[in-house]
Amino acid sequence: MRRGYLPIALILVVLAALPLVVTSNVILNFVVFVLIITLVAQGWNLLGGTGGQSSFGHAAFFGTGAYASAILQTRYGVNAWAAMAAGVIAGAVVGRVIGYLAFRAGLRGSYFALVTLAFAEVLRILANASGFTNGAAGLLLKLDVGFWNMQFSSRGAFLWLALAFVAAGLVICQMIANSRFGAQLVAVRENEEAARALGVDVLAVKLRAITVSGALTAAAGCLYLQYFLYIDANIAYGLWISVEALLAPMVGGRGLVLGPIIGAFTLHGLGEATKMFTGRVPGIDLAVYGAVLVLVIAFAPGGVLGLLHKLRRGGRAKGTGTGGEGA
Amino acid sequence: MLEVQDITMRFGGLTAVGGASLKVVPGRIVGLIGPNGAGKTTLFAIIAGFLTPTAGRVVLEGTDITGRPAHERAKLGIARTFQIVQPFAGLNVRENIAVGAYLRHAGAAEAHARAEAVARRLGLGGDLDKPASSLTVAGRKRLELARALATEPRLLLLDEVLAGLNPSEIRDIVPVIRAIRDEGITILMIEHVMQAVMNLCDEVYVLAQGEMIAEGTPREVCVDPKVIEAYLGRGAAERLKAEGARP
Amino acid sequence: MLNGLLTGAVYALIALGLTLVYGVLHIINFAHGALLTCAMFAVWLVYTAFGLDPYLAILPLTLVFFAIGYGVQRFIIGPAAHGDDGNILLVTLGLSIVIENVLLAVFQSDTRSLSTDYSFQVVELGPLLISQARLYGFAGAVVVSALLWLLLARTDTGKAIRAVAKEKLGARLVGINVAHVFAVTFGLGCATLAIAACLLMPTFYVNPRVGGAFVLVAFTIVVLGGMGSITGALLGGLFIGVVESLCGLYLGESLGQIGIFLIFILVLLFRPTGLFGARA
Amino acid sequence: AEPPAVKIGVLQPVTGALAMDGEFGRTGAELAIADINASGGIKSLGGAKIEMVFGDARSNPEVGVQEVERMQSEGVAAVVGGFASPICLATTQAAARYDLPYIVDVGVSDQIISRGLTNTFRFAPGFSICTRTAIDNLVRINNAAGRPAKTVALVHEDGLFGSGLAKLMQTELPKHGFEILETIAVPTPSRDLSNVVLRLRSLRPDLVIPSTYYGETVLLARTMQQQRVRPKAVYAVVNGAASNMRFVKEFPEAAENIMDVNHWHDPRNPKNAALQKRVADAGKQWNYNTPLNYSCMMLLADAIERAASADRTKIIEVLASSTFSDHLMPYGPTKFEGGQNQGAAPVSTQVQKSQIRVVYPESFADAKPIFPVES
Amino acid sequence: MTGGQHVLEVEGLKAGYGGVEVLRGIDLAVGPGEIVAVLGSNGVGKTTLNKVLSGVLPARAGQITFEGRRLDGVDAAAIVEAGLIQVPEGRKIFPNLDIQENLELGSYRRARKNRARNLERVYETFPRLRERRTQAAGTLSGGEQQMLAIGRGMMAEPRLLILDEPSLGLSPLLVEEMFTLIRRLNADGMPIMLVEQNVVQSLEIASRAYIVENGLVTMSGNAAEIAADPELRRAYLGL
Ligand SMILES: Nc1ncnc2c1ncn2[C@@H]1O[C@H](COP(=O)(O)OP(=O)(O)OP(=O)(O)O)[C@@H](O)[C@H]1O
Ligand SMILES: Nc1ncnc2c1ncn2[C@@H]1O[C@H](COP(=O)(O)OP(=O)(O)OP(=O)(O)O)[C@@H](O)[C@H]1O
Ligand SMILES: CC(C)C[C@H](N)C(=O)O
Ligand SMILES: [Mg+2]
Ligand SMILES: [Mg+2]
Repeated sequence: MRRGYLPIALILVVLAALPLVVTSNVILNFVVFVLIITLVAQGWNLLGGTGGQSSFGHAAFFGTGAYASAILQTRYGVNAWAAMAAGVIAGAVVGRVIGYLAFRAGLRGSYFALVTLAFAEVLRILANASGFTNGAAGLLLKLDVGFWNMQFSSRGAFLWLALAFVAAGLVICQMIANSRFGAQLVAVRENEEAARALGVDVLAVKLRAITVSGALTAAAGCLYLQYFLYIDANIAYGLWISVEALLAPMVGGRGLVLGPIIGAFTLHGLGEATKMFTGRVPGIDLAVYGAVLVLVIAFAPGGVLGLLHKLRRGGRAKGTGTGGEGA
Repeated sequence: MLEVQDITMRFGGLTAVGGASLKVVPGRIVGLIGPNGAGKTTLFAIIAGFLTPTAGRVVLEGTDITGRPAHERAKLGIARTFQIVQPFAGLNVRENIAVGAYLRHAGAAEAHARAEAVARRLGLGGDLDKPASSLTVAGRKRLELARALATEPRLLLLDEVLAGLNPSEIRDIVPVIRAIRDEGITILMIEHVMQAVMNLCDEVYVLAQGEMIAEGTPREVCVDPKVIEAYLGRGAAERLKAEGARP
Repeated sequence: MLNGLLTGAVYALIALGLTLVYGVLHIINFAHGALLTCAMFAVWLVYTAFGLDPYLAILPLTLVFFAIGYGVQRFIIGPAAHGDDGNILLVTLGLSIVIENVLLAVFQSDTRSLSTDYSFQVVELGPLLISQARLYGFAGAVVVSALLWLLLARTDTGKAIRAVAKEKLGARLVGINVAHVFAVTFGLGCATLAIAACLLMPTFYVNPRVGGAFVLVAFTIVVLGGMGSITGALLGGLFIGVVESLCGLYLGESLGQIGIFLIFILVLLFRPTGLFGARA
Repeated sequence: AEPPAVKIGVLQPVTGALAMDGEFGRTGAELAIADINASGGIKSLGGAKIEMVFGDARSNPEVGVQEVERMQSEGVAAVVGGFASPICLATTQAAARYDLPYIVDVGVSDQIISRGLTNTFRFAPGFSICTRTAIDNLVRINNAAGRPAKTVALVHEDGLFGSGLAKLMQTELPKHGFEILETIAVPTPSRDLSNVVLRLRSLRPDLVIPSTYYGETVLLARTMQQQRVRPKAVYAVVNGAASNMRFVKEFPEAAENIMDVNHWHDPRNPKNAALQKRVADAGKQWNYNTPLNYSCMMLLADAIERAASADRTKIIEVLASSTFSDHLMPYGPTKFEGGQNQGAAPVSTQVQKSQIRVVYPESFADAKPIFPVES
Repeated sequence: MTGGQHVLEVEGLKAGYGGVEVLRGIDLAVGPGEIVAVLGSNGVGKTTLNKVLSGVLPARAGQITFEGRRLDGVDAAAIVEAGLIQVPEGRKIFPNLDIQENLELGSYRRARKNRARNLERVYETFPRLRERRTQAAGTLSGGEQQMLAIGRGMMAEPRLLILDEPSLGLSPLLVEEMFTLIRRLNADGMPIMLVEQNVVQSLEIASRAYIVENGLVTMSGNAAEIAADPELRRAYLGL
């Protein structure tokens, strides 16, 4: 069963062709950034969307990936690619540790969300204060373009790199979705008690999910570092990235493999679009953006993918909402 | 097969189960009946590993499994259904059952094939692609049973799976349960539908206020005055006697 | 220590509204901080425009913010979210972006504060100088929690609020208008924010992003206190206030923030339903 | 025909956490462009007007980079602004890909100019100049008053500037006979500083050195007033509020006599008074960012004028050798070395009778320092 | 029964979920003082009918008249106010509230004045509930929850009580008591619409019955007659 790979391939081909047809660095830069966000969001989606363990602290993984890679490069002269691999592993480890503590204590729902947030905040404060991470001054990578340094003179090349990671993320997530692990993860999301009764080792499943999730998100942190060459505690461990991480899948379609990428492009596309209206008064464009976001949710409650799905089936019968009625 | 020894379960000050014991012989269908709030569901939760008893032991085929987590017990072959059904509401029927099937089949294709087979057997074949949340109460009960069965258990704990079915539907499902037993799966069932208990069970335990007040064949138990007083009531006892008189 | 209690009281006040909304809507209300900012601007505005003293503004602003909250939930969040928790989160996030940036557009980005004659007054307690405004804040928090607690425990509306949190269909079947109850809850949440803003403004400042400073800590309090628990929020607020103050003392103000989060993590790891966790 | 306008990118964070500062900066740049155009544009280009391409960095580096890309695509000849160090670090590098000249206004991190980016010029003093000046000025002022201050408490924001400053002060001040009683880092935003003030009350330092942003300074000053903590001087360094008129107006009592080492305009330059009036007339606030960005824009216009071209390499060349002196700041003529304007330095200001006065160095001062403050 | 005297009258009622039409034109009526049993296999739409009657699911066509007043399209709160009270399938009690609070909310919109009296009446009917007055409803056993759900319905002094499978999960003794209770409530003049799987006992106490199949009423009439119908005995009693 090769379920779900066709749309993935289509999207990847379109994005990969972009640098060949588009010369505008505005667009390429935009796409690179959105791809990085997509990768963060993919990490979140596996745990929060598929597994139902909504984290509010994915910055912990993003930042760990970025910091680990940056420290290895600046302090120990490690090659960028190797540093990235280490960053990804560090993200996975932090994921596992946080997961072990939180899940073993049986934290769920908002309790879990806020504990992850607390972990991210602790890491942020530590990174901001510790000499090892160069404190508040942050870490700056030497600008030294070259393949071995994972720095590219063309935006297009970096786009391909980021795309390769997103592609890997998509394939991993799709493989999980089609597997036993995926089914068990969804079961845990839907009803832990029932899952346990069916022999699902709930703790183990959650731990696996948070580990992979941490690794994916950490990879995004490494990409961010390689692209902007600078991180500090507020960038790497800041609340903003935790919010980006959950926003994209929720707008795109929670728990769906394509949710993060669709959501990230929708959100940031909207952001760019509203900027075009910008009057002289600062804030108006963002206010419009916020309002549009609310409208999008009002009209696409199941995320963009949910809406597409509904439109495709649309016409057959008008649905009668039974809003709010629990099952 | 299963031995429950002197189980006590307290919730705060309330003793839900107080020193109850029972024994399930392999290959049998054993009934567990008793008034509402007697502690039957609580006892099931203890056997399946969802609650840790305040005192007592659960022994499966000679090994003490009291401290084992629920998922390990499932692996060992204990499957339970929930009285208040617990479907994976966001998934369809096929996916619901597949979660159970995955316990012994790692591959997606096999697990799904297995799930479909179980579904058909329980009359859910036509609902495979329906979301579980759209099933009726009876449909959900069947789904509970299907999921449990998909784990290929050796001991099946059924908590009121017949509740909510009308007599003819009960008549339809009774042979299914019997067939499950005939495959070699031992069954322990909680049930208030007495016709079914009479029809199905080889042996019945009666729990009242957390204690076992009677055990024996269905027929013996039904005439036990203690049981009539605590559980059956005069009317039901009469009815059963009347029905029992018929072949 | 004492100081921590006084600060904690204000946190508690902000957390109260949050815990209420959180307990019923089960969701992290991202707009809470933005609404607090709104309320603080309102206090500033009525003071500078009409010279209305912040303490006198409590009553009118509470009513106004109840109405605002009611309307926001009834006509924006409710319809837009379709009853889905994830969507509520997104809608409140969208709202917070709107509110913050509209405030930015209207009031511009600079920080404003107001200075009343009692802003600097203190009560002398031996060697201690205790700010009067902060004492009022403390009293306010205690009174508001008591009132809210009574409301939830004793009135039908309060019971309806709690009922709706867990069983919507059942609620509709006893004749509870779920959308209305949600809106009332949200309105109450906003009303407590208005009170918090009135009690804060004599000693604090306001700019379009100021609410953000309190939100995170309010969330930790809500969770520590047990979601939806009024007494939990009050005690949690005081507890966090003290923790913050002690950690600030020993670790320094900046690193001291770690204390809050570490305590938070530790408490949850050992008592997953929160420090003052209500019934499971 | 009208010669084609020269487009200049102005990058400021006017939304998000740094919105207040971004707005100050934007005002300055806009006024400068208005003045340049009103006085006939770039004469060597036949009176070409300057057209502003504004970019809101939204207080974060990623958006800043995206805005620089947009500016590039719109064909700007140079970029002015940045404000915060993280934004400057990311955006100067993005601009460097296109050899796009970039004049940094504030961005204090020394890393901004130490990376060898040839397109990057910082007009204002960076971290090391600011801190060195702060220490020098303090020592001099204290010596001049007969060394009344011996003990010091540092209260600093926990970011790049505050933490760096604190570290430096801890090694430098003792060499000059000061004793540091306590170093307190505070987060931005802080909700409450009474703990800090209580600590100060029990330590009784001669000097309190706060290096914090606006909100925290407001809290600190208010709480100190309330708790009756009255040190011999409050000697702020690159403080967000101590040289901000709104603060002085809203809390005249708490603000009185606070000193600050900060970017500030040259009070002796009459153009400033005029500019300040225009800002006030427009209903806007005045802060150091305003004259600073005004000056940066003027510096750039001068470079374009002299290059007689909107060509980037030429502008960069000319900027590198610029000796521009027609600015509003208390600096000499510009002299860039490795991208840093060597003539730039902060000055010491003090709030006196609800006015912000420059009190040191004498060459720019319009008042004498009140030190120590009588209490 | 003749038209005008009906407490509840349903004509041509259609409703469903999404693309599926579950009720395809239901006609039925409940007269004053009646117990009307609504029977049918699983999934034919009995619960759906109740949801529409209570206003929690919109009707797509047809009319509902309750005590002379049109109730289709009216919101759930107004229906409760009118006195049409449902004890839903699956109990739907408030798990986080204690027993007493659950009962009190039963009179949220109706009969609030008589709350104390009605509370006493419920406790008398179900002494078990009195014992556990302050236990959180969510921790009650299945049967205890069912008692609570009925008690909550009684608190509103229904003008018509709809019971959706009230005997579900009750011990035979309690089922017996339940039917006795239904009869007693009815004896006080309360009309009751009873949806049940327990066909035998339902028909014993009902005055009339409807058989629903496939979203339509396929048989209706006097309970005794229906009970004797061979077709029905085969289909629903398994005899
Ligand atoms: N978590 C709990 N906390 C407090 N009391 C509990 C809890 N769980 C169960 N009980 C109580 O324990 C007793 C036994 O409950 P249990 O669910 O086992 O009964 P049961 O025999 O299955 O009844 P039924 O036939 O009605 O389902 C009940 O009185 C119930 O209220
Ligand atoms: N929320 C829902 N969404 C979609 N379909 C639903 C939903 N609820 C019920 N259905 C479908 O509507 C049909 C009728 O269901 P309903 O619950 O009314 O049956 P019922 O007669 O009450 O059955 P039971 O005796 O099992 O309670 C069923 O086929 C069911 O699958
Ligand atoms: C002290 C502040 C004005 C420094 C500024 N935030 C920067 O990083 O450049
Ligand atoms: Mg039970
Ligand atoms: Mg039903």
